[in-house]
Amino acid sequence: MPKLTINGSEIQVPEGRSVLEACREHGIPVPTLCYHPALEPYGACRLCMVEVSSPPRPSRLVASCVHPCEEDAVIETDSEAVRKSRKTTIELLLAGAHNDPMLLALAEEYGVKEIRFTLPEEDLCVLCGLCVRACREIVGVGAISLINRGMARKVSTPFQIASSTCIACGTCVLICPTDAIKLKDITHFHSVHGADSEFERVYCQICDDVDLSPVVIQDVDVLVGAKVDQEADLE
Amino acid sequence: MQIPVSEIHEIIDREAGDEGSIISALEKIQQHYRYLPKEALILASQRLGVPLSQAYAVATFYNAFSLKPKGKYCLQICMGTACHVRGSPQLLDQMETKFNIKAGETTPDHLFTLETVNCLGACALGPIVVVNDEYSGQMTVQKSDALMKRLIRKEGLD
Amino acid sequence: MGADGKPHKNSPELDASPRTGVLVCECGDEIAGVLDTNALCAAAAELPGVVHASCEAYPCSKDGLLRMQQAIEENKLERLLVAGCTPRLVEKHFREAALSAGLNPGGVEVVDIREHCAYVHADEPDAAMQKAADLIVMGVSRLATTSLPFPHTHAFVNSALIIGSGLSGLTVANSLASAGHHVTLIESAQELGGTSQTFQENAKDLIDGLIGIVPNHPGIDILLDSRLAQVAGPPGFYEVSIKSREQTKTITVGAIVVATGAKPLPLDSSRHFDPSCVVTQAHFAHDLTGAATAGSDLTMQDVVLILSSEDGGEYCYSHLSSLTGVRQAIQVKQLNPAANVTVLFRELYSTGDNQHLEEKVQQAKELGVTFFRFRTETPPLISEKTVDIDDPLTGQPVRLLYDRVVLAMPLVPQDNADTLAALLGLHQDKHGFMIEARPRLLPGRYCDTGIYVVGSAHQPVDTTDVLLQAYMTSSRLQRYLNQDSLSTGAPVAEIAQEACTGCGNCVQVCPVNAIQLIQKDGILSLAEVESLLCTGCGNCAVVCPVNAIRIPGWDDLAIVSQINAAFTSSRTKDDAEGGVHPPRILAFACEWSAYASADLAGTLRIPYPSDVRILRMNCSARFDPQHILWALLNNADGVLLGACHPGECHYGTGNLYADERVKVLKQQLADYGLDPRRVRLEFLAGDDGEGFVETITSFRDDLRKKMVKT
Amino acid sequence: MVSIHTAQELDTWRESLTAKVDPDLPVITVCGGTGCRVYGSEKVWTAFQDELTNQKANARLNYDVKVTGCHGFCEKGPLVVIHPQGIMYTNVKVSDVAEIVGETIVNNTVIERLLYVDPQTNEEIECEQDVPFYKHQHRLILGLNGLLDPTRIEEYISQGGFDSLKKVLVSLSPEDVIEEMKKSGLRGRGGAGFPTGFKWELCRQQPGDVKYVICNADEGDPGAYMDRSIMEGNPHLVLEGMIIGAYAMGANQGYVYIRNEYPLAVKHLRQAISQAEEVGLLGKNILDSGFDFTVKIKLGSGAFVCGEETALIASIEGQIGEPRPRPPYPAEFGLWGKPTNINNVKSWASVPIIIDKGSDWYASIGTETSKGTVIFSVVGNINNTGLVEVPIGISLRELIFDIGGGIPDGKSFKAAQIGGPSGGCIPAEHLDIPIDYESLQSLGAIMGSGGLVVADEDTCMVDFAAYFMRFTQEESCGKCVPCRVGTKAMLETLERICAGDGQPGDVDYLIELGEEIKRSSLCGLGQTAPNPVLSTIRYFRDEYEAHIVDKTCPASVCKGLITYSVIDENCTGCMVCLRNCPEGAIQGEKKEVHVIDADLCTRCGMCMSVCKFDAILVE
Repeated sequence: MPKLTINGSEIQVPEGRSVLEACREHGIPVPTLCYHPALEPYGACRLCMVEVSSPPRPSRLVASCVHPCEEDAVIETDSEAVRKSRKTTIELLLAGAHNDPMLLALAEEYGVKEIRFTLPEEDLCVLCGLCVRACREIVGVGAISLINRGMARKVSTPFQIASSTCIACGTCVLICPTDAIKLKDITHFHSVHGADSEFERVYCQICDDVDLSPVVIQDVDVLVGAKVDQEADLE
Repeated sequence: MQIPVSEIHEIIDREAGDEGSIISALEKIQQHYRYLPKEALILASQRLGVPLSQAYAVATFYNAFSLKPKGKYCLQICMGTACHVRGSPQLLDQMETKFNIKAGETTPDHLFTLETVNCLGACALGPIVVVNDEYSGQMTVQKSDALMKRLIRKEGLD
Repeated sequence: MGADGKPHKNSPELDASPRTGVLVCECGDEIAGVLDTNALCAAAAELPGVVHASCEAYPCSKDGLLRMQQAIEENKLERLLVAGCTPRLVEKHFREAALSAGLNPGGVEVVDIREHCAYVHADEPDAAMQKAADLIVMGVSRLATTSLPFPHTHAFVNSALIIGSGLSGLTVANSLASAGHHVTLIESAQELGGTSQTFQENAKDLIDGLIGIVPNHPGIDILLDSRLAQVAGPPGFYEVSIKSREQTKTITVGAIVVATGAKPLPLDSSRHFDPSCVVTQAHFAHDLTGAATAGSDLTMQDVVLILSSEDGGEYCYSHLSSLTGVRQAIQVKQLNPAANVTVLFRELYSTGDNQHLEEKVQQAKELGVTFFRFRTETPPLISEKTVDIDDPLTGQPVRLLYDRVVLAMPLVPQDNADTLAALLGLHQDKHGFMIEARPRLLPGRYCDTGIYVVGSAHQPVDTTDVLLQAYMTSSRLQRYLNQDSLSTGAPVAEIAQEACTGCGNCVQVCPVNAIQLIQKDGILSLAEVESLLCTGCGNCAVVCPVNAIRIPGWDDLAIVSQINAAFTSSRTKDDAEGGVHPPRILAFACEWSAYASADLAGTLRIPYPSDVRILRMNCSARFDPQHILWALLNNADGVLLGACHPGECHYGTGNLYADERVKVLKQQLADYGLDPRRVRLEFLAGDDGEGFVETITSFRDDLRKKMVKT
Repeated sequence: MVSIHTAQELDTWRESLTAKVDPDLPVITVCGGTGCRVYGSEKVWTAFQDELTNQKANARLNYDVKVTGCHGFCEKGPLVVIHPQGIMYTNVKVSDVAEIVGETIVNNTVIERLLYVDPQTNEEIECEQDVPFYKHQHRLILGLNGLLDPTRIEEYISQGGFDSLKKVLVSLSPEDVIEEMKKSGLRGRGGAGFPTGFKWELCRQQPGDVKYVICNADEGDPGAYMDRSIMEGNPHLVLEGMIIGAYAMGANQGYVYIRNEYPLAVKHLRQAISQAEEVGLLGKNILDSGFDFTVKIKLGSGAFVCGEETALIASIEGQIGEPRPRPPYPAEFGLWGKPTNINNVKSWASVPIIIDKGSDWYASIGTETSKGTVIFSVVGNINNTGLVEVPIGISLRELIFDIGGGIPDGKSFKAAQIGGPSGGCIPAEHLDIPIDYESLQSLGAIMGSGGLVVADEDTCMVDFAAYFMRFTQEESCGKCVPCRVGTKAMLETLERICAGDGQPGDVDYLIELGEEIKRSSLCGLGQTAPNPVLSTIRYFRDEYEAHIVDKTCPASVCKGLITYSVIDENCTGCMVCLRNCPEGAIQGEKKEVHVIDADLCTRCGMCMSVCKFDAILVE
């Protein structure tokens, strides 16, 4: 059970906790984009940076979602250096997703006044990889991946065409922090088997009624009667 | 081009069984066809039990892989520091103008592919141009012009 | 599941109120900022059966999971309800954690009080609290009344049956046998080879090569002149009867590969052309090969190839026709450069890589083949000596002389495709080609049926694609056949045989042919479910006239108890205020569409009326008119049914069944004096958060109008 | 080939191999490094072979010819060195072969016109070791490169190869080896400079039976090629180092991750591995010590980021080369989740030398904190391009002027970029600093993997920084935000400055952004990417200001800020420029002075490079 100091107060956490988990469990706010408790941490958005000083090493910034709690570490989650780093990162995130409400709120909080660099086209996707990891780790399908590299990186199905592995479960849509994925994108890209099979009415062999269990008819009598009785009682 | 599927299988068979072999398998396929045919990528992922999405991510991540067929002649211009300071950007400009394509593209007649590489490690000879694995060192605008003319004449296109 | 691998409890009847734990997630401030989680927790502790209730900042964190496991062990919990965010993200996570603490994962339920309450009703905290409290009551009641699904496993044999000995069948057979699996190959004709060799480029050589190997392979049995007569048994253990000439043979196989290919449609016999002058591509291919091998010149001078049928594409014209036609044009020119060759086409169509076709067209043009496009409205008119078309480019009529017209050759399914599809439970597309049945369930839930369709039986394809598909199928098959056993985690329908009357309704509506009627004691025909095939959609349970079918997790009792609990707290309040209340809506929501869109509305934080209670269902097929009626008569002013858009149902056609049932139910409601407008079925897409809100709002407004009127 | 099972057998074999070598037999070595091959050294070698066959057939003469690894002096290739005298001929052509055999081998006379001429003294230098380029070097790792045929394990063994391995397996415990490495003070030569001995100890201490060692030969820095030369010229040295390291750490499987772009190095390494396996120096129970070790080759597929160790591991595992955060370090959780040690080619190659000569001897080379030698590939605007191995702590001036021969065309030195795209530049005023880890860091540069690019007065430092930024930006894997978007933002700002659209405040923005990218990025690539920009700003801020405020490029490089014009008096009206101008921006008649239309001109520089009369002026 390592003991460490976060923002001046000493806390003890079980073995194997990340700094972010420790913060969350102790109610210390740390912004993140690419973290989800149900997924393996990824360390990509760099919003959750915190300042760690474990003497004798000089203090440095680490991504709290992937940094383990070390014995005697001294952590600041809101120091000057941390705020500066987050401010820059938010500004960079806004370069593409300049209208995302969540990012705009963060920008407000960290005092980002001016976005000095913008990408030519608006792109809500901040490549946090949550959808890709959720598809692989939660859904177990792995229908999408991060393709290309660097600036060209994007989330896509193989060959950027219809995927036969996608089950259109929508998990990626739900988990996306910036609402960059629409289920339309996915359903457009997947094919449901049997989609064009014709539906035929099936008739009950006993009562000849359309596909409806015969007891319902009797039940309606009973139930309606009961309801009427109930209402009568109320009156 | 019709891709002989059984041939791809042979290539994969040689690579299968080794952990992480999807990259090796793709390298072999790339070597053989000089690009990664879609079929090969699908088959490789199926055969090696790697999700297609991962195989596709790998194929688009690494520079060595190309999903489009390459031209008959692949012209690589070294963009390493030594070559850069000795004028390789000019050579690239010149070739882009000549073939009317950008780096990484192939001419519509599938004859020439233009590529840049990061460093070929022959810095004393910069700038370097490689045509289908044949190195030409200390290139100048004139020499590269002659080189391109030679290739074009060879194809009877002049 | 317990440590011994057996479920703790599988039937609710064993214990009226199982030991239940409730965890209320605060999600940092996300939930606790709007809802009084402590109050929710206290209220939950009062519910019957609840022996443990606590709040947790992040149950999904490592610490939270640890405490969850502790709670399960310390309190010997048999059920666990987590009130938190959307189950679609975290349920799997919690179930895994519960499993390692010894709890059957089916006994873990998540109700969403974040997306469905805290995010959307932040403006009306009281209503949000009521809704959250109700959702918890619903969850607890459901857990108390549901039976738990558990995984079914089955042993199987690792041999395969391949139907059809064309290129695809032979390739798969060879590849499987080489990998050490026993293969039975059946062919309805008298010899191996199939039909594609007559018209496909390269196919003959490839097939000849395989015919040299396959019959001699010790791992392959070949049955000629044979047809599939009957298929019984579960996946992985199919008992297959094969009718060979007069004899019937029964074998057991683990997998079945349908490689029956397609056949060229014969020319319409009602037309009276000279059959020696107007021929099909297959026929013409034969002529050409003959001419080529004989080394003779072609005598034909004027050849017209028509690449599309006159009747406007009734049949599936694969790129095969285009490719074959253009190839034949080239062949004619090569054999007789002086011939006038004309190709008439509506579309030059090719799947996938168009380049190959383009190259061929280019080559044909260089050889002097003329190409004319025609419009669908003005198809080529074939008369005795001439073909007339309107050239759409010039608008001028063109008259072509011919001594041979070659007609495109639509490929259609083999004659026995329908029978085969019925036997194997395969879906067919509108042309009759077979589609592999693969219900789209949550991964890990369904069982691979071991039935594969490959090659032109699927859709007409050319040699390369056939080979590609064949190898892919064989890779998939090898992985399938190399398993030790098959298992499915899907909730599987259970039929109480003592109640079953053998009416067969369930058999008819089952989308995956998982139910069959069996003779029992020589008197009754009883329905039996093949657990490996069942996807748990619930269609059978709805149509069972005697309520003999139960879907664990979605039992009648569980659904009814949720309906009963749906407005518990608001009713208490309304009663206190004299019974006046805004319209209450109970929504049955398919978890793929409506439930997802409600989640999304939450994520987007779009407020909507708070008097909605959402009941998560696996598929709209399980929307039971009785349940709807029950809800209407008890406490709901309106019932909203949310299903997937047609064509997008994860279980095939559950949504269409639901639609039909609701139509009928509405008629009946009118008959009994209930306003049918109180029930509304909407097709919703999972991404349509706005759509969900719109639907709910307009439904609420409608109900309000109606209520004011009455 | 023999098969060796014990240490004894290795000695016996070596003796028999050495006995076969006639010390008086003349040996002609032809450099077979990639550089010399491009110059045509293969043809030269064939010519020597033919000549030898010819001579032998006439029973006139006997001598030996072999192709060796890179000699390092790539500027003057193809190089031919004749042993035992050590006479070095430069720029040898096929037509010189007969003369060399006739004069030097038969008559023992030196052909003066083929000798290297010192540009400073105009003196002809006969012997390889007397050439200033070599004289000031301390060639430990590269020492054998010019002497042996890398495709034959016998040559390596006869030169004492695998003796260190024998020593380790026979007389040292794994702990002893680690102790020896710690004492030697060797620091990782891949760039970060972590003490190798401690890294090994960390890996050794990890629990578990399965461990891996990896040789990082994914030399991605543009302008650096020493790893390539070692792999090409002496692959056995690297293998020996790996076997020793694996023994010390308890690993039984090794991987060499090598760039696909280095086909010759891959070929030689493959041969070396199969020869070592055949002989028994790789495989089961090596030299009867009970220690098993095998090595596999993994080809890199062209991603610079794979030089980062976690990305490299991901790539070997068959995934995209995306770095992951550390901790856990590869020593704890590496390849397939097992403890893994990754060292650079040069580090592995140093190991047998340390074991052979002793840690005390090794530690006597270099400075207080940085021990041993370091290899630089000295490229750019410098007379003697090539590979240079020097003791750590040598001054930059010595490296550039004494070894490198100074700047060509009488131009002046402006800056040296050390450490490639991750490093920084060092201006003329710091020419006398010692090159070691700490001094470089204090100047904002790093040792890096050893690329050293020399820039002369004609280099625009803004353009130079933009070049490196463009490189890292293109090579960013895109995983983390600061590196993916931040480098793009920096690059766009630099490009704007170069195009003449710089605004006041741009430099401060670059500094601010650069510092944050360094602090916030996930892996080494992002953490060092701003270095070239920050260090050029530090020393050449006035050049940035000139671009932004005065809208001029002092070095006349940046296209947006320069104009091309014709110097009337030099123009002969030859029309060459006119014909070559891709934009048709030049007008003029034959034998008349041409004019460049500034509106049409795209400043591609074509006219400048084709003009034979220096008639194009850039301002």
